[in-house]
Amino acid sequence: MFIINSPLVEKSELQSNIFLFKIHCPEIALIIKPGQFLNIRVTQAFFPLLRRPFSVSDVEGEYIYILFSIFGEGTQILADKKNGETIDILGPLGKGFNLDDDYYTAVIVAGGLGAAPFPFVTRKLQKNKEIISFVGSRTSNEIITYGMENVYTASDDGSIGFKGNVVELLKSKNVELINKKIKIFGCGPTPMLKALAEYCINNDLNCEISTECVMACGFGICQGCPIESAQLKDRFKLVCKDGPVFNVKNILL
Amino acid sequence: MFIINSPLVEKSELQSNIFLFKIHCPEIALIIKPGQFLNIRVTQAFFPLLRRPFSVSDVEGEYIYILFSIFGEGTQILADKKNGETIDILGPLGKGFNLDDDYYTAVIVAGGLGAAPFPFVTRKLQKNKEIISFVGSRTSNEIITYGMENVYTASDDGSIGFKGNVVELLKSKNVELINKKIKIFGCGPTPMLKALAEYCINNDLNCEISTECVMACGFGICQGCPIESAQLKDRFKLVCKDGPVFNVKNILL
Amino acid sequence: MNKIDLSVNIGSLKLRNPVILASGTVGYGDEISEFTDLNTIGGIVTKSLSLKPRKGNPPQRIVETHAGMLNAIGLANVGVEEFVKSKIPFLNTFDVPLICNIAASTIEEYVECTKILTAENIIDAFEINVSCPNVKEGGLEFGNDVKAVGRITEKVRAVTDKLLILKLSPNVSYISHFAEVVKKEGGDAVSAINSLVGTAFDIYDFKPKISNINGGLSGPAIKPIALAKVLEISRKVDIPIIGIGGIMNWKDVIEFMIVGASAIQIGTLNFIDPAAPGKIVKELEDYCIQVGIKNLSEIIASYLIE
Amino acid sequence: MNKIDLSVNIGSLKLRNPVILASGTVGYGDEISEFTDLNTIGGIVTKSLSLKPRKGNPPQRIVETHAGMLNAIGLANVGVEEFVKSKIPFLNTFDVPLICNIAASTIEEYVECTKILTAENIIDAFEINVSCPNVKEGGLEFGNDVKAVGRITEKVRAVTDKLLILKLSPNVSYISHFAEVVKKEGGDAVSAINSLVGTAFDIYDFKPKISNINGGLSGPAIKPIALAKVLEISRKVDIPIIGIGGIMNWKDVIEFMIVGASAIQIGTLNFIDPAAPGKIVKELEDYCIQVGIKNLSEIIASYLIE
Ligand SMILES: Cc1cc2nc3c(=O)[nH]c(=O)nc-3n(C[C@H](O)[C@H](O)[C@H](O)COP(=O)(O)OP(=O)(O)OC[C@H]3O[C@@H](n4cnc5c(N)ncnc54)[C@H](O)[C@@H]3O)c2cc1C
Ligand SMILES: Cc1cc2nc3c(=O)[nH]c(=O)nc-3n(C[C@H](O)[C@H](O)[C@H](O)COP(=O)(O)OP(=O)(O)OC[C@H]3O[C@@H](n4cnc5c(N)ncnc54)[C@H](O)[C@@H]3O)c2cc1C
Ligand SMILES: Cc1cc2nc3c(=O)[nH]c(=O)nc-3n(C[C@H](O)[C@H](O)[C@H](O)COP(=O)(O)O)c2cc1C
Ligand SMILES: Cc1cc2nc3c(=O)[nH]c(=O)nc-3n(C[C@H](O)[C@H](O)[C@H](O)COP(=O)(O)O)c2cc1C
Ligand code: FES
Ligand code: FES
Repeated sequence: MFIINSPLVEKSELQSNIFLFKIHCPEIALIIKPGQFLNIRVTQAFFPLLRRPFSVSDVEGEYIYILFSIFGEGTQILADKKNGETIDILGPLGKGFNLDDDYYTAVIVAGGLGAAPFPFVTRKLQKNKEIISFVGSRTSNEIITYGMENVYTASDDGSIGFKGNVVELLKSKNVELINKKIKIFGCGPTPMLKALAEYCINNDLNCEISTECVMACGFGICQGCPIESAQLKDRFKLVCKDGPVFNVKNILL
Repeated sequence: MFIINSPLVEKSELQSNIFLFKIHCPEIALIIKPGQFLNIRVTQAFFPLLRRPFSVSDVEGEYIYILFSIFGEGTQILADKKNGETIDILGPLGKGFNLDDDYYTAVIVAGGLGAAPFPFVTRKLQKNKEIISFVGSRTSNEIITYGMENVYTASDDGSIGFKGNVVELLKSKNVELINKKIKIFGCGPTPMLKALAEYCINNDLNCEISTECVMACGFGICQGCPIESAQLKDRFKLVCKDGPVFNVKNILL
Repeated sequence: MNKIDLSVNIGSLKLRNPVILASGTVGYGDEISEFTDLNTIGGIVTKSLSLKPRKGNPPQRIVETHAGMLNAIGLANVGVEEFVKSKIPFLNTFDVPLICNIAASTIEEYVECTKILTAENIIDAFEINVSCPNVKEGGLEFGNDVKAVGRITEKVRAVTDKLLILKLSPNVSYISHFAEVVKKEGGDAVSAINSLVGTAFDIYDFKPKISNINGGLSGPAIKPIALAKVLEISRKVDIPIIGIGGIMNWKDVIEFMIVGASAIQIGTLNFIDPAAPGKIVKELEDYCIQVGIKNLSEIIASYLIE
Repeated sequence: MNKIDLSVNIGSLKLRNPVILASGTVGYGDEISEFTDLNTIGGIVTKSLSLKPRKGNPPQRIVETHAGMLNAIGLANVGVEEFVKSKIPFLNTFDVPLICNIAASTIEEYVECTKILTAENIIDAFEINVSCPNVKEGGLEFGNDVKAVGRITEKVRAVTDKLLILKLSPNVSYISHFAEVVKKEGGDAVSAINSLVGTAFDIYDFKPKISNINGGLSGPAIKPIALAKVLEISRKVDIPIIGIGGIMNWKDVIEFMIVGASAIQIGTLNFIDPAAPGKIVKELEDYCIQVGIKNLSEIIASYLIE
């Protein structure tokens, strides 16, 4: 874990309200794994007070990327940063995706901003695995396919791709997947993750999801981010330390 | 009184840590008088919470000027504004200098940032009065003579002009002033104003000073800015409403 | 567009909307009326009055803190007589419920002030300030003592038929005990909260930053505390509550109403944006449209707690 | 350069400097030790322990507020037994005063925990938490009741010779009454303050943002309140005080010491900058040089009040 002030070297707005930041941060770039995250202090004043967690979206040499949208005050301040300004990063944090499992086809399931960690996942898997990506959102202009491969889309309003949510899209492709040795990697809003987890457990599919929780510290000292364990009834797991990525069999959403 | 978002049209750093902002604000420019002030909200977030008071430094047509230095968080945020950004101004506030009195020579006495209101005073008096300006500071590079006329300087360390404070400088020029019909206009840190007031009262000199006080509202609703009245023992005057400019005979510092 | 009804009741007093200006943060209405049309807001509470004029504390009276401010004005005010003579005529030019706030050093003084002012028709309600943190006599001596608050309520109740509101101190463990006694002694409503006791010191001269040493903390910093106090009263005592503490926008107003406030007061915000109260009234209407309610009063104490 | 002495005493316990890490904000020291060298700070207070492990409250446990945060962790902890087995060995690798914080639901449980832990040589002091706002039993039931605090002090005192610190609730009118009783019953010091009761609600679903409804407010928002509480104790009771509440930098540390704190604890700041405690220690030295004092302890209770 490091706390580093790293320069923003390239800021781009991928699409309306979707920002991609390229940050020069060799210390973290060299060791961070897909699915891990960073806790960013958007201002040195104490307003807002707490850091904001962001998945590492991609890594290229000494550079790390984050992908985010303006949601509230913290992300607004972040989006206002200019090239050359430094970003106060605490990371790498948490446990990422286990990409090394025994499978041939990686199935990515991303809802909305849940697309954020998958460019890095895709980059890592590209050479060794087949990748199928399912990406969903409310409407067409919110679909994020940046850095992904072999993409099928879904939108709630049907303005692009499959009409419905991304888990329904996944289910509709069941026949195509049934004979493959797959592992599913999911990220998105909690209701989507719930539906995905249920589907995977019922169908005995190997699936890891990246969960979200309001955090104070991001590295295990505040106990602020509990998530119910499927096995242990007498204690919670911590999203920031034991996760954010969990096998769906190990947690209760 | 107005609350207006007005664009910063020209930002300059007059000298190290002395900023001059030219703001397009016709509503206030047309009515504000020398010695009146503005209460500026440096951010729409509530950090810092309160507005910050600044003297109107000058007025040119539809433009108003403020002159300030970075002191704490509020002035730091203000100094970081860029041309084109708007500034949230509440004003004009308070009672300014009475320039219309019966005198021939205006004697300006400014300590440090107390120089701020005098470019506007000078502009207004230029045509009708003789002006002599005494300007003091700790050291040479903190002397502000911007927009002033006929300037004598003093510095605590003697690095420029008279060695000593500006009130001592004024006293040293007593012989030159003694036969003139003068009115003194003072602004600066409270210890300097105290010395000035004492000197003027003892020598029966007509003198108005612009005082400072921590303010919450700046327009009379919080009662946060009391100053002892020389006449009324049972109540305070308010710096923001009854001042910030007072005749030295009317207050006790 | 459907007509939205923003009106709320505090006991027998009907307000056109829940947005009231808080005592000590709008003087007697003069200056703020240049920014917010008093005819559009729910009510105004005037600066705490004492029987005789009070000079208040010497400077420095104000310190800014993180997301808050400390004040130790010390109840500087013109006194009851001058208020009637010079302030009431101005307030009379507006169509706005007038709540007169009274602060005193003795129970007798509370009674005396109320007696005199109750004769003024324009006054709709009294808000009895038993919780000023910045005075040596009265203030928290009363506000933190449940028996004293009971006695003050009883004695003041005896001399006025107008709506009687007690403004409670947050510097107590269980504010609902105080609301309980107010109800029992015939008070009509409570205001919660006044500012919290706080201080700040200069690290180079070792002196308090405000002359009174302690001041009252107000502003967004205290909002979570104020909300918890209002909720506590709402869950324990059946009495109308006026919510106060760190309200900075319409969302905060809604949050206070959800936890139990029938109306709210805006304090510190007036210093930063004296036009805000008027804007907030409009935004409350937008909220009602957005969530599909016709009467804003429906959300009072609408909290869902398992 | 002159050698500056940053050491301070809390009763019989000598700390190399006044910067202590607060309970519940550093777990058992593992993670924070990656950022702040525990061998350089004044002390560490471990997460509140109860006799048996506690699961704590379900999510959501955290809400950010203006310049503050609410938490309702609900004293999730590993329990005394596991602490001794797996946490003490790690802490033993550092040269840092270890203050063990205990929270319980009954007086007997406080006594039992203390009894077990007092056998551990590495523990230098106990901090008895009678002020957790986030649990149904114990917590503020005790912390807001001066008799209960007295009884707990007395009973725990009877079973340990180690330094005994009571961590006081700020949710009371006069915190000095509590410090008084701690002193009377043989307590060695008090910590002030724990977090303040607060809440936050969602304005669209009408539910509390944290599952426990109320949470504890911490962070810079509460600093003025904490300072006033420390000052109150310092002026009224002759007992060492550990100041806590919203400390964000070295200036805040000095301010707390000026109003009477012999040492201080850093809480919420650890979440934002876990390297800060180490930096602050260095900056305290700079302050001493700047103002020309050799022993930082000179500034304890150096407030100048007329
Ligand atoms: C492990 C993890 C990875 C994330 N990765 C990304 C990412 O790659 N891209 C992206 O756009 N967003 C991501 N998020 C969500 C992101 O952290 C929030 O959008 C952000 O914190 C919002 O801050 P704000 O100040 O704009 O919003 P506000 O609403 O003002 O924030 C208020 C508080 O709520 C918290 N909060 C708000 N939304 C969320 C959320 N969804 N999850 C957790 N806490 C939240 C904030 O951290 C803050 O404490 C991630 C969240 C987590 C937990
Ligand atoms: C009537 C009036 C006119 C002024 N005109 C000018 C001017 O033209 N140019 C200029 O540079 N400065 C001027 N000042 C001082 C200026 O307001 C302060 O420098 C500024 O408020 C500092 O804010 P900050 O956030 O940078 O400092 P901080 O120290 O962070 O401010 C903390 C608090 O203290 C208050 N404060 C700090 N210094 C002063 C001060 N000297 N007077 C009053 N309140 C203070 C702030 O307003 C704020 O509430 C004037 C002050 C007054 C009262
Ligand atoms: C400068 C100032 C003066 C105040 N004066 C009074 C007063 O005279 N009487 C009173 O009952 N409350 C007074 N208050 C308290 C406010 O009415 C209000 O209860 C408190 O500020 C909390 O609300 P806020 O956070 O919205 O400001 C004062 C508050 C401030 C900031
Ligand atoms: C997330 C969190 C957990 C806490 N847990 C405990 C605890 O277990 N025991 C305790 O005595 N205090 C606990 N506290 C209170 C802190 O020790 C401290 O008293 C309080 O946060 C005020 O200090 P701060 O403003 O510096 O955070 C906790 C505070 C926070 C924010
Ligand atoms: S966010 Fe602090 S422990 Fe997980
Ligand atoms: S600053 Fe509010 S009355 Fe003067």
